[in-house]
Amino acid sequence: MIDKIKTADEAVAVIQDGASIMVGGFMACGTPEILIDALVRKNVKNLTIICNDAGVPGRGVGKLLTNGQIKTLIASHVGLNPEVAQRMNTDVEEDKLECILVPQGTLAERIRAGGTGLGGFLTPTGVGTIVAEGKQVLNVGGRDYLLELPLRADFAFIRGSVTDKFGNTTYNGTTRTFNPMMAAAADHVIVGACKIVEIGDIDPNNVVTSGIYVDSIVGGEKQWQI
Amino acid sequence: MIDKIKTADEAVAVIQDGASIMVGGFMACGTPEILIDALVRKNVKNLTIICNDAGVPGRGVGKLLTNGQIKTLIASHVGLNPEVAQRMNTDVEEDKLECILVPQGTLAERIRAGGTGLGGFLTPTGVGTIVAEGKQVLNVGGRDYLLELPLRADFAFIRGSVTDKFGNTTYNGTTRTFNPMMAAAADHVIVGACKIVEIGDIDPNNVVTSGIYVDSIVGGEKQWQI
Amino acid sequence: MADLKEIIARRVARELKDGDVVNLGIGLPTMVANFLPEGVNIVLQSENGIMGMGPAAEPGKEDVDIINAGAQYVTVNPGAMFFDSATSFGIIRGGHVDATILGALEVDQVGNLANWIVPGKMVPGMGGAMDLVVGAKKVIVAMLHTQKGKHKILDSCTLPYTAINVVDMIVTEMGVMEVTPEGIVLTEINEDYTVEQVQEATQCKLIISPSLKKMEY
Amino acid sequence: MADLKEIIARRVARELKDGDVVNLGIGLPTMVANFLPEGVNIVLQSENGIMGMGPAAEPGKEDVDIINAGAQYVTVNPGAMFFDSATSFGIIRGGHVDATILGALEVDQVGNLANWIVPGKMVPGMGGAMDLVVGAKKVIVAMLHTQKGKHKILDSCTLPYTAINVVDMIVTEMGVMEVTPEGIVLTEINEDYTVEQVQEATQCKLIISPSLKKMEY
Repeated sequence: MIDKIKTADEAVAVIQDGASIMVGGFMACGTPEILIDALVRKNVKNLTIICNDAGVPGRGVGKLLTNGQIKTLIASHVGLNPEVAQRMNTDVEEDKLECILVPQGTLAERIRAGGTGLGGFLTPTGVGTIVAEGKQVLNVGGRDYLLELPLRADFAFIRGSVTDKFGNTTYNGTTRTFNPMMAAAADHVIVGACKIVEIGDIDPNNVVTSGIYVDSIVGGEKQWQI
Repeated sequence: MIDKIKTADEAVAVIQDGASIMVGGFMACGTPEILIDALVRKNVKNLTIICNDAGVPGRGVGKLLTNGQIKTLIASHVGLNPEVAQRMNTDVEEDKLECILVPQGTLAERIRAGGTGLGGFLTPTGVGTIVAEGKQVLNVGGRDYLLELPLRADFAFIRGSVTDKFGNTTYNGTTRTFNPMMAAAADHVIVGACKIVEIGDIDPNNVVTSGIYVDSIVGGEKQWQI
Repeated sequence: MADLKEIIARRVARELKDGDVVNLGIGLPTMVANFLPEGVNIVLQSENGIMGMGPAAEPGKEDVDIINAGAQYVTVNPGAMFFDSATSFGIIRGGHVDATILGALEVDQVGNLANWIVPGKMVPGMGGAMDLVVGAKKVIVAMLHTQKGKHKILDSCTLPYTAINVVDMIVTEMGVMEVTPEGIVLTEINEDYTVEQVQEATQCKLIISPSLKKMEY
Repeated sequence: MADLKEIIARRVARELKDGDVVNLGIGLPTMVANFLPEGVNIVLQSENGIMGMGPAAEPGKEDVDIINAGAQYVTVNPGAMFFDSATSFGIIRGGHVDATILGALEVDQVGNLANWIVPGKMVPGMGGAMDLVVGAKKVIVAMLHTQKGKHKILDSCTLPYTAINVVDMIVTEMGVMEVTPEGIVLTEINEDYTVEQVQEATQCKLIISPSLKKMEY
């Protein structure tokens, strides 16, 4: 069997400047810090980050922002990280952050569509708002819907609470968030796992993310210390 | 708290002639026989049944077919129940079965769309085939997709392996199939459960179907005897 | 100020029925859970992935893997369920949330809602609000009637919409209003105010319900 | 006849790589799992909700909650996962299945496939076939070259399509063919047959690969 276990630095070695990366988690709860830290060390630039939010300074994708690695951020909410506003309003062109806001449910569903081979979906969310700008509106059964398109990325950073050596993964509590959809929607998937177990140790009824999606597994992810 | 526990006959008492019912399972594995049996006793007619298949004579929705209760069957595969052909070709107009075939992945996704408030989705499945007849074709990113519409029903029959008294449900093995999507896509949801447990007995990480969808819970569902 | 907000939260709480699935916005709406009538138990949904959310975690007893949509450490009740964000918004968009309670910058007489872009401030993002107000069965706006004397209940919203034609009910410290096809109907009034005062604090013309009641809270 | 089918299954098995996620159709394709080369372990997907399906269950040891898409009692391997049908077809449609192997009534030179409506017979339904052939990275048709002397590899399918432009490879008892933009290329031939015999058994004009090899199985 293919050995997927790597160190964090080995796992992120494949990531180059300009890559697009999906990062799981919600306000960094469910974000694999061990992979973010390795990406900060590697210091690749001009990244497109797809994440629910901008994390927090010093936590989650917030670290990438502080380190000036993000060119474009696709997120649903960035208000809890004050660095976003600074980066968006900077006069230094090369430090400037582009921020694309997507309704949270639409973001989750676009990523799901990207991973499941759908060409798009019709959602009532955003109809009549600036979110509808430039989008096709279709009327089904007398109701207007926006056609929203799938979203994929080169890489996904997934945080597993328990991951077996094949990559089968479970998530504890609210760490699940965007992780399961992102694991299916990226060309190369890296799991930062709190606990790595043997194949067969997770009940097949309880696996949330199949190991078939997973390219690398990095152990040693820690729970956040308050 | 609202008491959802009922007998099978009490639970199906709300179902009238002409109702549409989603029935979980795949070749009857994952179909709640206890609810099917009660529906046979109630003997309501002209039902629209939405199910992956036609079950087997004497098992699953096959029992409803034998009892002449189904007017329209929406399914992906009916070849393993020879009664379907007989019913479709009968000269007795009132016994005649209408059978609408939907690709299995499209059927699952249409039910998911019905339960999640999507107005439809774009799938590559069926493009260029008779499945595409009468459907809108949209080109996204240079590829053709069919616009498929959501599917809902008046009732859903769900088979739970373990269900708590709120209705939170887990499924064992391949009994899961269409059950989770159907539980969200019907106005009134009845669970036939193999085992009923107290609220709090199922790990919140492992619940598959939320009790918020569930109107009635019927205990006593048995495993199939070979 | 705290008293006015509590009045609003208390009145909104009376709107909820036993067993309702409810999503509470950050701030004032969160207070609603503290004032539920006797015998009314609701199921709180948190859009980051909880059904059956409980109270905030006690300091020192936090489970760092369990937060609410406001990034606070919370507990879960027996019978809770955790799920991913696509499932969460499937529940929301699919009409399985009975009520969503949230604040507003502006509401207008056809039920348009503006609550995500504050003029002159950085745009924080809509988060889950656009999905919530489109998907929930009942949308209740809970807010102070005016903002520093400035109208918030308008003929037409001036700020970018969160969603159009979605607000069902507005609860303020002055009263309870329902959005109907004919316009906004004042159905209950706080006895501390007169109908004239409520109208004066409202830009659009209020329809006064023939059965106008005292606002109980 | 069994021998011919085994030849086909054996050759198809050599097409699979270690770690491949594979969906096997009912009948001949199911036999492929028995002939995997040394060191090649594949992950079998069953569209009714299994990743990591194992062999058929031994009589008397069936778990009645675990069947495959052909309604047979099966086992699962360590590291397996069960999922619902929407997830299952998300995996399939999303391109996460490396190969799907299935039979055909007709295949034509642009890779159109017909395998779900038999003339004069009751239409059993497409089941998961339409999704599988559209979604899988590689579609391998495994079948006898002709049906009672009747051509099955055609200029154009005469039966209703399962899907258009999807077949990548055809393996029969006579040889291995790849569907290319130029047409169907015979890349390997079973030494029991001549090129002329293969062409005769094929309605469309075959392109004979300049590097035509002996079919190993």
